Amino acid sequence: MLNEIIFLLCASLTLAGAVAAMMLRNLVHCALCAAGAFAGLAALYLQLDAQFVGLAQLLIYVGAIAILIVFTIMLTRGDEVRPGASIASPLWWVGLPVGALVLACLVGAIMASPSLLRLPAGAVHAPVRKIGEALMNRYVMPLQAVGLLLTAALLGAVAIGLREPRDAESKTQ
Amino acid sequence: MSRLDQIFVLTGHWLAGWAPAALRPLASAVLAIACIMAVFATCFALTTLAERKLLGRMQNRFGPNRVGPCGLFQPVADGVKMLIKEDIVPFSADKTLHFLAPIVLTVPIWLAFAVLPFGRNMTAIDLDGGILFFFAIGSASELAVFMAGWSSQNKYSVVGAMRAIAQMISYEVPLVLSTVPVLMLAGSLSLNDIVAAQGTYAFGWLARWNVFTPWGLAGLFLFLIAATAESNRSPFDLPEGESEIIAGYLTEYSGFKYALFFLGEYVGLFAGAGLGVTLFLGGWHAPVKGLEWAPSWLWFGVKFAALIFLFIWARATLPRLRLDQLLNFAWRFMVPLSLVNLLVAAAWYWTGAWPFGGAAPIRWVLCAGLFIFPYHWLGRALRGPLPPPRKYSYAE
Amino acid sequence: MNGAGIIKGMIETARNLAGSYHDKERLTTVQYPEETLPPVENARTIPFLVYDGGDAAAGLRCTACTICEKECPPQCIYIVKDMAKKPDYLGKMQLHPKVFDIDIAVCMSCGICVEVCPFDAIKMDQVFELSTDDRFGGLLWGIKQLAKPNEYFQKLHRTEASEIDARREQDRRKTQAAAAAKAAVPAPAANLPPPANKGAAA
Amino acid sequence: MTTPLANYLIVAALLFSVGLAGALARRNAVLVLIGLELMLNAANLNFIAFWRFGPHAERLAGLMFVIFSIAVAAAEVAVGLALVIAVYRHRRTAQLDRLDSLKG
Repeated sequence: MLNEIIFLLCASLTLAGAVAAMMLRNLVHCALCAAGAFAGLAALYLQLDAQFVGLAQLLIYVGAIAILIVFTIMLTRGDEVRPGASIASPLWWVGLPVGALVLACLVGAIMASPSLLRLPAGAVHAPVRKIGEALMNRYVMPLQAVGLLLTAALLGAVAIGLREPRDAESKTQ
Repeated sequence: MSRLDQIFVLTGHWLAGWAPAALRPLASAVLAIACIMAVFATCFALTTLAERKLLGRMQNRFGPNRVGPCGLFQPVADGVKMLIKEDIVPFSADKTLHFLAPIVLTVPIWLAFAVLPFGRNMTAIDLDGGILFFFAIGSASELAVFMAGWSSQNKYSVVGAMRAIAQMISYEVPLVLSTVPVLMLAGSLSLNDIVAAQGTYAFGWLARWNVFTPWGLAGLFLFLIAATAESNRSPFDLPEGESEIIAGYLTEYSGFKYALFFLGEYVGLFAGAGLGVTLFLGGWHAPVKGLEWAPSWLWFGVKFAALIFLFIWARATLPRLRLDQLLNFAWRFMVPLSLVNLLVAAAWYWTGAWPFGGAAPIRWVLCAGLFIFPYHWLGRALRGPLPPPRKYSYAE
Repeated sequence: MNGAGIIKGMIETARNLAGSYHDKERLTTVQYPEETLPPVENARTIPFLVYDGGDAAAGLRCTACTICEKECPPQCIYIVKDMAKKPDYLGKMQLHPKVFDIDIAVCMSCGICVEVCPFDAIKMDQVFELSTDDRFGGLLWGIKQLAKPNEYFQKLHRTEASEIDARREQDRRKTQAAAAAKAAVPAPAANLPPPANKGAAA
Repeated sequence: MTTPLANYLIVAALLFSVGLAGALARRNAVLVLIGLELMLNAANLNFIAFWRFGPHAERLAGLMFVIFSIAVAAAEVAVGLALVIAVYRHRRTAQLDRLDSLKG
């Protein structure tokens, strides 16, 4: 009972945040609502006994990605949507049906499989130590790859975001 | 000894025992929450007073000494003043966010206390990933600061918020990195395990606190500097630099909301100090063997107070940094040094297995040297070449 | 070594912290209501009226000449003359004020009244705790509040008061000597009577 | 634990469709990125739910996938937002429908 209430709360926070993030006019509001959706997802993970992942989600999504998005929004101001102008892309009428179609397919598939209505077997314990050991043994190659990817992404982001030299800038303008 | 040591735990059990069996976990949770909030709110009140008195004395003035004996009721007077002030919301402000920001800032910071071990068996929730929880919860404050600054629709607020976020993100890296050696050597993310790992004695009398190792000492200072910056305190208080940007993201806040921000700042500082005590200063363990008779929570309190004193002392002494100095310091000094500290911790770990006796001092010196050289050269590089002698054109 | 300056600074503040508790010299703050700084001789706030002797009504030096009233830039002085004359310190019959009011809310402490007074009757006071809850009556001072004895003047502006007292004593002696010479032309000058304001002359 | 697996899957499906519809329908590049993030998160929720309800929870496969997915998402956002800023610097806009030229 309590569990279901918590699930409903987290799920509604997540979905409301996601819908608001995609619908609101003000970009900063969108970013903050997305942060709310990420936090709700973290709560869902925690409710599913995935403590490490839930906390990592909170740390990375709310603490880093949301901030990054907010920073980008602040840095790309100046082309605010004029009041009255559309916030949707010209092809929005394609996007919505596609979304609805995907939703229908997924929900149909979920509803069609009765085995998915089952309850979990028992308590699951995923201590940090076990996760660490798994990362260092079985998943060590993916871990290295992710490390490489993050380094590359860091360098790439810096290289892209770096202000170009003066002459190059004047040439492009 | 154990009776006094466990007095809060036993009292808590006894009080929760009055509740019906079904509600007992809830009752003990509420008790723990009430205790933590009461203790740290009192601590907040006393710290504001102690800070002002100490700042005064360190600058050769009296601090507040008018309200009550020795100014002891000054926090009450301040609180009453804050509460009865008019709560002004700017006309063009984003009302919802303006209202939400102090709440979003304050609530997670209180949550961070849930995982700190305040004494033997005195952890509210012994989370498996306690320190991860601590940092995850703490990361919400950056968004809150942004909300406060942006919703005020005031350029000083936005500038202050942007400064604060840049600073908090930059210093979060060394903050987390400086704790990693501790986690590595304790082999756990749980704060209880980390405290337990510091509970034995070296040479039969000296506690094995992390601060007594080279990487622990360096880590403590890196951690304290990063925590100071993280909680926007002097000398890193330039998000609120009055002389440049009024009060930063607090400009448009008054009354109770301002008090909440103020509270959040101090409680964040307490959480940082508590974590510092837990990670580096042995948590609630006594420093030497003969002193275990004192209750564990008292040891925690003493170390906690010492760290708070250190923060106040630094605030009284050091002038505010410039923004570029601040960020250079974070990225060109703190981050490399905390990475070096990881290496030092690894070296310490490997030299721990040295076979010959009397290796401890050699090991210490070796690891300290491993840290000191990068420290020296990074500091040199940060300082850059000396500026040329100043030329006076008009003052001959 | 990096950070040496920080440690030096920290030691300095720690010394201040310890020093401020045993070395009172370090604390420059004067805790005002309990302790006050000794008044500076040249300090001035609002004017007061000087009187000689023990009785304010009899010894008031003011002769209601109204020069100060006319000169006062913010015009905060209000004088009504009392036509009944009485002798001044030289025995000369002079007018004296029936009403002498100063609106101390308006007074701007310029001291022009003091400069223009030919009788040394109005001088600058050093009181400053003048706040009151009655902003009309409480800030309009009459003779009762304004009149202060010469001893008080002596205490405030020692140098100036002594000069003035010496001059007045000299004047008085001169007048008395002249009067005595006139009155007792046949008889030689007798012993002078003791000066009226002995304390002031000291 | 009384909530059945299907509930989590439906939440994830809703989240995915919201993200997809948003990514397709909004003009602003940052919001498209947010939509992508929501879709990734929906997939993560599925992984966690299947891990939790699956028969071999002790093998941690679902958890591991989510951990790597979060790391990859962080990298993606960093590069994506840097791209948005770079584009904005050239074209003074982050509205995707106005970025219709191949020339820089």
